[in-house]
Amino acid sequence: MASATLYSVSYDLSHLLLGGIASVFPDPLRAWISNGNVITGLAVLIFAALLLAASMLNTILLIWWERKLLGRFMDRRGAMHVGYAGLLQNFADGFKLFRKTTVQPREADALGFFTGPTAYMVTSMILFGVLPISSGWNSGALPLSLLLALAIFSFAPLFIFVSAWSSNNKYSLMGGMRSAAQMIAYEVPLLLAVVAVVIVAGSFDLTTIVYEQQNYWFWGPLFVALVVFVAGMLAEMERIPFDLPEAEAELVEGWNTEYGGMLFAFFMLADYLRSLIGSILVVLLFLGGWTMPSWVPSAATSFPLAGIFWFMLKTYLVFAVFVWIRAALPRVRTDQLLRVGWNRMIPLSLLAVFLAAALVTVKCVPVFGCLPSPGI
Amino acid sequence: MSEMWINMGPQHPMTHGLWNLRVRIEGEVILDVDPEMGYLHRGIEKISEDRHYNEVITLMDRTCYVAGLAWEHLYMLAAEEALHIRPPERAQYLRVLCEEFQRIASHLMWYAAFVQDIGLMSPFLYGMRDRDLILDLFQSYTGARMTYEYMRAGGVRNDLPPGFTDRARKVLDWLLPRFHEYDQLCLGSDIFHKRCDGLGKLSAEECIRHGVTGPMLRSAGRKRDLRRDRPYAVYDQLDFEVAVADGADVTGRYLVRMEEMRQSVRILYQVLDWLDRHPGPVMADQLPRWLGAPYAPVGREGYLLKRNYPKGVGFSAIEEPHGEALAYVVNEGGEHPYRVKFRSPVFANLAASRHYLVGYRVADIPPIMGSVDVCVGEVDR
Amino acid sequence: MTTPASAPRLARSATQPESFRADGDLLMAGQPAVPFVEIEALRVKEFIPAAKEALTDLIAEQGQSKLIRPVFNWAGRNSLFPLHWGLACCAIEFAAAFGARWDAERFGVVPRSSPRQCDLMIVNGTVTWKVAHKLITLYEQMPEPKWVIAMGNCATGGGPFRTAYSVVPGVDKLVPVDVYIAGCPPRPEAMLDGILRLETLIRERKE
Amino acid sequence: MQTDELERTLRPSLGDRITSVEAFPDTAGRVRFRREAALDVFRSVHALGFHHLSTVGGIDWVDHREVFYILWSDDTRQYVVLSTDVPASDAHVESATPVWPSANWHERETWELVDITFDHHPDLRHLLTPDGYAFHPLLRSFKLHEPEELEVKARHV
Repeated sequence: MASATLYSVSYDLSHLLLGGIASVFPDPLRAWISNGNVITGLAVLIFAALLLAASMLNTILLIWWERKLLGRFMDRRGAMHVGYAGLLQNFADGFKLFRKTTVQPREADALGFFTGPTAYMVTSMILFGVLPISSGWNSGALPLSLLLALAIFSFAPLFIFVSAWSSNNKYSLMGGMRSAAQMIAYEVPLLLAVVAVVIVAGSFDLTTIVYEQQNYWFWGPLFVALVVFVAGMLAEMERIPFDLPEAEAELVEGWNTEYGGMLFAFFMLADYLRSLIGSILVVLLFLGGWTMPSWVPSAATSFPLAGIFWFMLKTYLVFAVFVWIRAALPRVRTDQLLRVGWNRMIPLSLLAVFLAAALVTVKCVPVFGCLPSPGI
Repeated sequence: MSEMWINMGPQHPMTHGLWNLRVRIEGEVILDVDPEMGYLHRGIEKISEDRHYNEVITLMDRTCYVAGLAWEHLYMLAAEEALHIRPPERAQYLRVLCEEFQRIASHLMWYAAFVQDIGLMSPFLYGMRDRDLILDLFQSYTGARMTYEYMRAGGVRNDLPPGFTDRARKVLDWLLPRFHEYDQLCLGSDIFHKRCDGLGKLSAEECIRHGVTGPMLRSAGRKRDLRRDRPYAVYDQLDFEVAVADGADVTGRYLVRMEEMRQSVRILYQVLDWLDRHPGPVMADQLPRWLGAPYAPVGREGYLLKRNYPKGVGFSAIEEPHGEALAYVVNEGGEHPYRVKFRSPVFANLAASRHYLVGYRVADIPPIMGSVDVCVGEVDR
Repeated sequence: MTTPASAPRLARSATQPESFRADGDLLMAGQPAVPFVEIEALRVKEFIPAAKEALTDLIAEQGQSKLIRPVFNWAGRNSLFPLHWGLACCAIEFAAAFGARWDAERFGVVPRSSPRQCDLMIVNGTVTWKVAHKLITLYEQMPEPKWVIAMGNCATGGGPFRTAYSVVPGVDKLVPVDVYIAGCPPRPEAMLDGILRLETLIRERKE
Repeated sequence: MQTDELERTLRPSLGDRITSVEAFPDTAGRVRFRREAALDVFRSVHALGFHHLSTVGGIDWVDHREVFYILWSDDTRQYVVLSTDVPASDAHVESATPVWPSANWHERETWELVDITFDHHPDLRHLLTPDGYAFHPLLRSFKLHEPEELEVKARHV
């Protein structure tokens, strides 16, 4: 990569800061401060702050993107009034919700009522720590980053159920139970679809998986896995057609019926964080991450921050597909959803695993080319 | 989960109005339902006894606010019979024009609300968008979008503005292909069929036992349409089919309403042609002066003239967009109607809700109740 | 700020800096202990309300500052979530205002079904005595700050049904109303105008 | 079906339980019956093919009250009106729900608005007015007021 990585930026920043501070202290203290470990520690903190800011900004932008796209699908314009083309609308919403009183229902369980949304939000944020955004732009190059990401991702039903149960509302409770059932049912095919990718890529490391897609992106040969993954992701993100837990027609607002003010903002933000992460995972696993195919002219891939540009473009396009699905499909029913999950999705995902194994055995596919490495 | 009662309403996104569906559920299965009405009971029948005959029209628009012109027509048919007035033919054609346009507008409103109930978001906007075109037409000759006060005892208030029929035809030409698009969005989707097929079953015999009429009855295969069975106004001179479906379920009701809109378009083309060819008066000549219609202010002497006016009873029934609506007007010679009684189709359709809801799931309530097309204004009156 | 009996130690010790003695003789007899010794571990049940209250107060206090207040005002007036419910005829025009032609979402107006997430109650129709107490409950369930728009003649003063036995002659008999919209029913643009007027009102009142 | 035909069909079985069969505009006719024989009349009319009960309503004629039932037959495609008079002091009539279940809500409404009790009704509760509402608005003695009048009255009491 020609450009500076996020690491080096934050490391330099940390070095600069600590160097400045250390210079005023006498020697033993200065030596301790300018120790490499302290600088690295501060660099990680700066990095985390930057990442947090970036993820929040992107999430808010994603909400705007969805509102505008939905508006266009529905023959109207979406937010227009606040900021240019409504860009500031979500900031207004956020500030307003921040100012609102948080009402705690009298019969609600205080512990669950307040920790549920917070934990939901925090677990969604942690995920950004393991996802690479471009080469060198990740916080921890963990060898098992994919597994960790999915593990954290599957925390959510617990917290949703806790907050739904503790708000002591029948609609919330039903929404929470549906949510838990649905997320658990779709966890299995989701993981199996990921297994297909892992078999072909031969690694649990997301960065490695991206670099394994140099010759061809995985969406072609692993199309079945992609379908299963997208369907499972829709269920995990609770978007139409699988948005039963907050099915507006029967369950008022689902599990966040009793939540208002900042806690509701947490839910909203965490939902879209998860949507963003879902889109990012699709890009990383199936659409080649930040890399572009070789026929793309090198001018388009070599400008500064080109990796991040292509990566974000792909992410937003994938999310646009999710919005398109939301605009075009009705909602399914709980039992149908679960039946589809257990009866259709799991066989399909097993098929995807089988196909992946076959691909690794054959190594070369006529249309797509050969695998870069022999796989597992 | 053990049994529990949940209140769906009065503020609930499913209700589309102000009523409360109390549901007893076990898990997600419905064991019993008990609709609780009356949150919008405005005493229209009582206020009507306090108003002059033409003033009741104001209330009729607000009785069913998605089908105001149909209710005006209903009331006018009964009141004219009670007052022994006969409107000219052009006025009757104009009323049929109003009613059929209103039927399309009401069904579009239903479509918009119904698809939202099953989670389909964009067609809500499409339905509202196309409904607005019809409301524009209404606005061009009645002056209002929803509360028209257009009909009068003895005819209608005013004739169509110049160029109306061409504009109306343009709207109809636009609407016909839209119905096809709606069908593609709904019937083309597997999830729609999964959500709607076989839900809310109510056989024709059950429908009749419980007084259910309109698209719900026709979706059970019974071809009852008062426009055809008991033609009022000029429906006997118009050519149309009665839309029926089999299945007696939510999909059936969807099909019936879609087909009804197409038939309404067919009727409207005929009516517009007739109106082009037959100019004429839109108010009856020899109107009793105390009616004050359409322009003359009602003076004190006008009511004195009323004294010797013959008594009468008016009875009318029309096929409203929701079903069979019925009006009963008693004229006892006073300035005001002595008693006005309305029969709302949705009232009876809702009363039977126990028979088409029990046994289904909570998630099925929105599509089923959506397919009933609840208009609370005419239920509570 | 009134603090509950179980949770005030944190707050009280923070307001008594004079008891802090930093001269080394920490634990002499008769001397008050240093404040951080006094702080006991709060139970979660006590901590959450206390922390919540402290935070709310902090936000309210910050909200009064010259820097933050305009931002909150701007946010509050530009993102009014109305309660999604329909009383009568005006509800249809209310829905039409969210349709493709008028698109109230342009102004950040998004209807929410749960009163907890709303800041604006649009009373769109006739209010009867039977629904009156439910309307008041809904109003009370909405968190502060909140506004009410009486849409149409019925909500303003009973409209054509004002003589009826079952109709509340004007919703201002039940809840405080900020903006009245005339019309029976008001056209969608009249409703949007009412919302924009409410925005002006919020800006002028500097709430 | 004409009015005289209706009378010819009904009279032999019901005898003097129906007081008169008269012409009524746009319907097959109006059958007036004695309220003691309500269920017999309902069953006979139901047997004629009038399976669909459109509505039940009441009229307050000050000295007495009238209950009317409007029915529809799919065979003859006609409406028929049944009506009976009940004294205002003792306004009750047998419920039509055993014959036409759809009468349920219509009778509840008539009960609360016109104050006519329906005997053996399965579920005679308030429908449109709030529970415990003590008035019967559709009686002639119930007058409407301007809200200001009510306020003025309340102030002077």
